[in-house]
Amino acid sequence: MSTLTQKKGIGATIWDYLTTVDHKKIAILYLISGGFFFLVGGLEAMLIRIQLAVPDNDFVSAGLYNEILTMHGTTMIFLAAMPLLFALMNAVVPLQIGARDVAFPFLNSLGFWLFFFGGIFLNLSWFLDGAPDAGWTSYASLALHSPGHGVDFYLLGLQVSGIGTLIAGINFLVTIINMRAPGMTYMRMPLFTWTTFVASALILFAFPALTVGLALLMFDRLFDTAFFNPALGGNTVIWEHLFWIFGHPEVYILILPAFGIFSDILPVFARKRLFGYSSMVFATVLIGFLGFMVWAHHMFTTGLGPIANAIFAVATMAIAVPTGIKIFNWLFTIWGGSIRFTSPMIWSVAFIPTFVMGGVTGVMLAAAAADYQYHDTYFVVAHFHYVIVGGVVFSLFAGAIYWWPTMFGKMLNEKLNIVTFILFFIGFHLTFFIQHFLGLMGMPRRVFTFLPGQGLNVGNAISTVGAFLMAAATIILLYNIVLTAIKGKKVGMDPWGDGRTLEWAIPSPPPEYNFKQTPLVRGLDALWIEKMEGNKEMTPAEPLGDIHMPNGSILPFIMSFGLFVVSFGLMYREDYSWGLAAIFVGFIITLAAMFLRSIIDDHGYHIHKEDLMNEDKGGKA
Amino acid sequence: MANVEEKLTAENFPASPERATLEGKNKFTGFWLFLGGETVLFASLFATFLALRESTAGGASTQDLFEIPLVFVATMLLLTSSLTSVYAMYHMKNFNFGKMQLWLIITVLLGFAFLLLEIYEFNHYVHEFEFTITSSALGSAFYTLVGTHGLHVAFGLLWITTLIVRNAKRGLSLYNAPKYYLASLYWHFIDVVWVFIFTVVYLMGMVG
Amino acid sequence: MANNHNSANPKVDLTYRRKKNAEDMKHQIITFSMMIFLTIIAFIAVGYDGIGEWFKIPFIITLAVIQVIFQLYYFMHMSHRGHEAAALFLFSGVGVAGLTVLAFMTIIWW
Amino acid sequence: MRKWLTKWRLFSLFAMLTLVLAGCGEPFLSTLKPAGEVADMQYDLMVLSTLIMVVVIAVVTVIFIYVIVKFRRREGEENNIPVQVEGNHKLEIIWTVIPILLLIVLTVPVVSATFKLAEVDAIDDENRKPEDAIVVNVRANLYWWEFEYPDYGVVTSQDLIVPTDERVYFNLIASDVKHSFWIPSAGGKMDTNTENVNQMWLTFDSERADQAGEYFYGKCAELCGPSHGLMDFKVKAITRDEFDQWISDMETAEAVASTDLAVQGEQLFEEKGCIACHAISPTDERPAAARTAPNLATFGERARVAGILDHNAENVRNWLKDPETYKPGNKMTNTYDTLSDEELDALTEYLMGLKVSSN
Ligand code: HEA
Ligand code: HEA
Ligand code: HEC
Ligand code: CUA
Ligand SMILES: [Cu+2]
Repeated sequence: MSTLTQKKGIGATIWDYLTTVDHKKIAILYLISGGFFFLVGGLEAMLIRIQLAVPDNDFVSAGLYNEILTMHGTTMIFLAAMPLLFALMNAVVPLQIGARDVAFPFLNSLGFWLFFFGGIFLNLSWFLDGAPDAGWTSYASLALHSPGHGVDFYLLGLQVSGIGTLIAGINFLVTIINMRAPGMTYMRMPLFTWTTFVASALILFAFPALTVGLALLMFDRLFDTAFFNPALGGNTVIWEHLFWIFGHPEVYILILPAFGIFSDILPVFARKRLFGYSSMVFATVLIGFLGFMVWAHHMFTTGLGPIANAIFAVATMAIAVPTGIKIFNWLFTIWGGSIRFTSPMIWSVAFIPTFVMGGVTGVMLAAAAADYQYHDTYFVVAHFHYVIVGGVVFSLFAGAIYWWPTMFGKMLNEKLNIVTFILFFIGFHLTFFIQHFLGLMGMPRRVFTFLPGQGLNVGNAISTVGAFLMAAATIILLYNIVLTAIKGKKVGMDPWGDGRTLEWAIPSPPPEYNFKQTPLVRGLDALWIEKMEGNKEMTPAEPLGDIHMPNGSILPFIMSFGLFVVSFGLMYREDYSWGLAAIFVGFIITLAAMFLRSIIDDHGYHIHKEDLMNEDKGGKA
Repeated sequence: MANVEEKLTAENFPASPERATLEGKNKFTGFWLFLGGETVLFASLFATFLALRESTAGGASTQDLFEIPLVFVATMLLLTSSLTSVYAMYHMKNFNFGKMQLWLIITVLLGFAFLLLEIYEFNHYVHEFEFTITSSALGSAFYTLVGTHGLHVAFGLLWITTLIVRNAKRGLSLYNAPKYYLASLYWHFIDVVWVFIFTVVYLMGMVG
Repeated sequence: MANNHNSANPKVDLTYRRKKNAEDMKHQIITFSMMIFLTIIAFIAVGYDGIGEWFKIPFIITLAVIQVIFQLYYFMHMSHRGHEAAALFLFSGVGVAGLTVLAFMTIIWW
Repeated sequence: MRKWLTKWRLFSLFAMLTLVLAGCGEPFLSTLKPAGEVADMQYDLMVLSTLIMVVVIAVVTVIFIYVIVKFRRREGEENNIPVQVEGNHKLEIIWTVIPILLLIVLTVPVVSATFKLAEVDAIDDENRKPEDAIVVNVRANLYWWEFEYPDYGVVTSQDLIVPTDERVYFNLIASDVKHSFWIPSAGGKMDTNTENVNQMWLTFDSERADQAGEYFYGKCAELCGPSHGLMDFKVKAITRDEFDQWISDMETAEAVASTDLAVQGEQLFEEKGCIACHAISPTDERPAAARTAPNLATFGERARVAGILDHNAENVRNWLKDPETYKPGNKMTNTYDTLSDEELDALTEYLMGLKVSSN
């Protein structure tokens, strides 16, 4: 069954990926599509910055600018950052807890394909009726007012990919609850697993609010309901609440796994265990918990009244405390350590002060009375790029480089990694630091141009220059990836040398069954413990035996495709005669695939003990 | 699991068949989590309804529309169907496949009756009061909330029916026991939601 | 991995379990009657004109909550072992749900 | 690597200082040049919070630099295994408690300011006298602003006129999609929702208004469509006496076309249907829903054409010829027949003559 070593034709490889339910391959699918969308979103960012480089610019038109801006935010958040995190989670979390796969391999694949088709659907808007143009927040009054089908693409695309995200979230939760190896108690889980767990819980409770919000807005646009139509008693503030009840937890869905990645990398390259492990876990849970009680800080100027504003202001500020705990724990993790500055480590340490700068502006924004000035200005834009780029994107760079061997069995070129870092880091601060001041100096966000004579020219020009540096950095990374794919050397087990957690206890990349024998975990940093006791590998928790594996299936792809068709049907229901038909056909495709799934028994297959023994040295009985 | 295929008898049938295999356990946990998510989904719809419950735009109000007898009958149907599905699970634990199927069929029939009643009700509102999903914000919120519940009922019926038919010939196993169990959990959850619907939407709507 | 066989002596096990299941079922029926009873009270309370709104609404909502607890703990067995994760996540969901409803009832007033 | 990092930090600090010293933005636009009680309050909060944040950043940065310099792996330390410290309760308590204290320092003024800024009861007070507490109804539209003075039955648009050194109260609403009403130097900001009236107040300090120049700039701060970025308005803060004078001018104003060309323009204004949307009397008594375009009674005295273009005949002409180029998606485009050059001249002449001021 050693399919990994076999050479396959291109068709067979594609089919393999279309039908795979293996978490490691799904991770690669997420990485590729998330990476692609990151480039698209980045390209859109570049267009934004070019347009804003000088006052009164007409590089893009006003309407087009709004489309670019909306698609930039939406793509980056939903189609780039989250899927890229999912890529790392899929690649690493099952390994970190010593599992052979996720709890629901089939659903894992379904989650991916739903995300994928949702993302494609959203981006097809560029070629069909124009992209959505109401901002990534798609506030109801403007979204209802927006002509054409742009906003419908947003609503349906996010609905489909949102279901995928929800499925992925549940899958990770169950995996972590039920599939941990013997001895892997909750308080021995690596922090990336912990943060995945909490982020998944946030997904579980936040996405339904988005689902409902999107559905209501879709009904209003496509079926003339009156949720947000004041003339019939509707109320657009409901959308704002629903969006932010989802939207605020969403930003923690992004940042918590990022925190987890850094918490895993820092100890490895400082060769020192994570300082204050239990308070790190506690802080993670607390951030997740508080994350649900602060959403109205995005609505300070909506007119909720001083009582609501004051409560939400105080609740928001409270989040600084657990986050601070994390920051100091990281600092004290590397304090007294023996730090090796590999590129993942450089990204990780650079993250600390950068994120603090973004976080503290968050607390400034939380000061409700002062936020009346900041709100909807470039100060906010600066805040969230500091936390998102300086936190999430840095973590993605760090994590991708760190786990590249786990995913592909090769190391990226360190020199090029460092060039990427330098360019990106400088570019990043150049772009966004100045935006704080632009905001304070009176520049609203989401403007397609600004007028000369308002003191905003220099700042914007600097900001644009910075963006080009980030683009250059990204291109070097792409070059690095290609180079590595062609020329990179294969690596063995524990390529960084100081691995502490279970993903480094098996070959990189791992065989399809991950662990020949489920490992026995004896404490936090399971591999490190064994290393310190002079053991080369983990003690197995079970005798070598047959390994049960799930079968691949094309059904997830088909189900998702069905919903893709439905989306077109819903949108074009009134424009084209085939619209209604598409709704039915799409639903039938999806339902038929679901039906097949439920009536065909799928017991999977087994990899036999003998084959495992033959594979190499063989396991211990 | 190797022992999924083993011949099952009442003796070796486990006490909690739904959680006897790892797959079963995963499904069980996953489904409960899903219900946690559904709670938020319905809460968002309830909250929207509550915010809009007086937005009649000059059309029919909840007091004009709702009548006690209809809601009462619907409630009784659904509550009873919850009990019948408990019976089904009782027989599952006793490894009595036939009775389990029977009680599930009764559950489906009750659920179906509920659904018919709901369709009648909506039809009534539309024709007697010109109260539609587009006539006012209240209408949108009402039909969306109650309709989403109705869709859940419909999906539940489809699910349970599929299970009944698919497994009719081959009996109970550790492979399908979790599926039955989840379907019954789902059915109870639908009932839980209904309890809030009849209280918050109908009864509160009648009070004013 | 997980072992399916619960006891060394299946026969004894079986009679014991049958009895326990039957007892469980009895509780379920009691629960059910309680639920029907609560429902009827709620309907009567609403139909009866003598009491004010200020009382009726909290009252029927309390009844609903009690009834739902019955459903969760008896019909859905949430009191049984192995439901820790289920309870944690369900109640977290209920927490978010409560916050949402509270917000929509208080800060959307116009 | 590390050296370079510290250098970068120095550089950014330096850059920040230069920026601060270079004067932060223009006094008519910048929140850092507050020009009234509200803006002052908010500015003070901004300064206080910035100070706290600078302290936080400084502490983190100092520890950070120390750590990455001191504990880097040097040559010969390849096999060094540092002590595996689990944690330290004392330290953990310190970095939990100190942030809490810092936040309390911040919370108290924030909460008090939040309530202070919400003191708008005066608006609906039955005994309110317009002399002490003036109310302006702001109505935001795609992409123009209407300002109604309900106490005087006067309507104007694009240019907001307010008295200095007293509280000015605002009722805010939008007629189409959500916008947001923001005068950075006077204080911000409140959304104009589509379903309800929001209320706020501002004050304009006379001295600092003078320093700012003739006008403060106002902005729309909520994405509202293609021309959101161009939905500017101007605020003219004048003394109470001047204000009263202006009001009385407005109350009695009547549009008179003085030159022949202007008379011609006046006629065209009716023939071409402009009058259907644009009122030319400040005492427009139609309901808000009927007022679908800026009131032009004071057009000749405006600071800008359509909120953005310099106010001169050339621009008025351009605007009338093709509004779409200047404000994409605006609601005037294509609502009237193409105008010939002569017609444009006449209309321009007429419009530029629309004034109310008596002096
Ligand atoms: C990863 C994403 C991410 C993260 C982690 C955060 C983190 C935080 N955010 Fe941010 N935020 C966004 C993404 C994020 N945000 C986005 C995308 C928007 C805009 C959405 C839109 O409108 O489009 C936004 C907008 C936004 C607003 C609304 C602004 C407005 O529109 O008017 C507010 C207001 O309160 C806010 C606050 C905060 C706070 C208090 C934190 C805190 O969690 C930060 C906590 C961290 C620290 C404070 C630093 C470390 C702490 C210490 C070193 C301890 C000592 C510190 C103190 C005592 C202060 N954010
Ligand atoms: C994960 C989230 C994320 C990320 C990573 C980014 C990354 C960037 N963002 Fe963005 N941004 C948002 C989320 C994000 N942003 C959101 C949510 C909004 C609000 C939207 C709204 O208001 O609705 C926003 C808004 C926003 C604005 C404000 C627009 C406005 O209000 O008018 C600006 C302006 O400078 C900006 C800039 C940038 C830049 C320069 C980057 C850079 O870091 C990007 C760096 C990446 C690259 C430069 C990639 C380079 C790509 C190539 C070189 C292409 C090569 C091509 C091929 C091979 C095909 N972003
Ligand atoms: C459908 C209604 C409509 C008609 C008809 C119309 N306009 Fe307008 N006009 C508007 C709107 C709306 C605006 C505001 C545009 C904006 O700023 O986005 C405007 C703006 C203007 C402005 C700039 C206003 C200012 O305050 O700076 C002038 C001048 C003007 N119109 C003149 C005219 C003339 C002259 C005509 C007739 C030839 C005309 N309008 C016909 C709707 C109309
Ligand atoms: Cu009006 Cu933006
Ligand atoms: Cu937030």
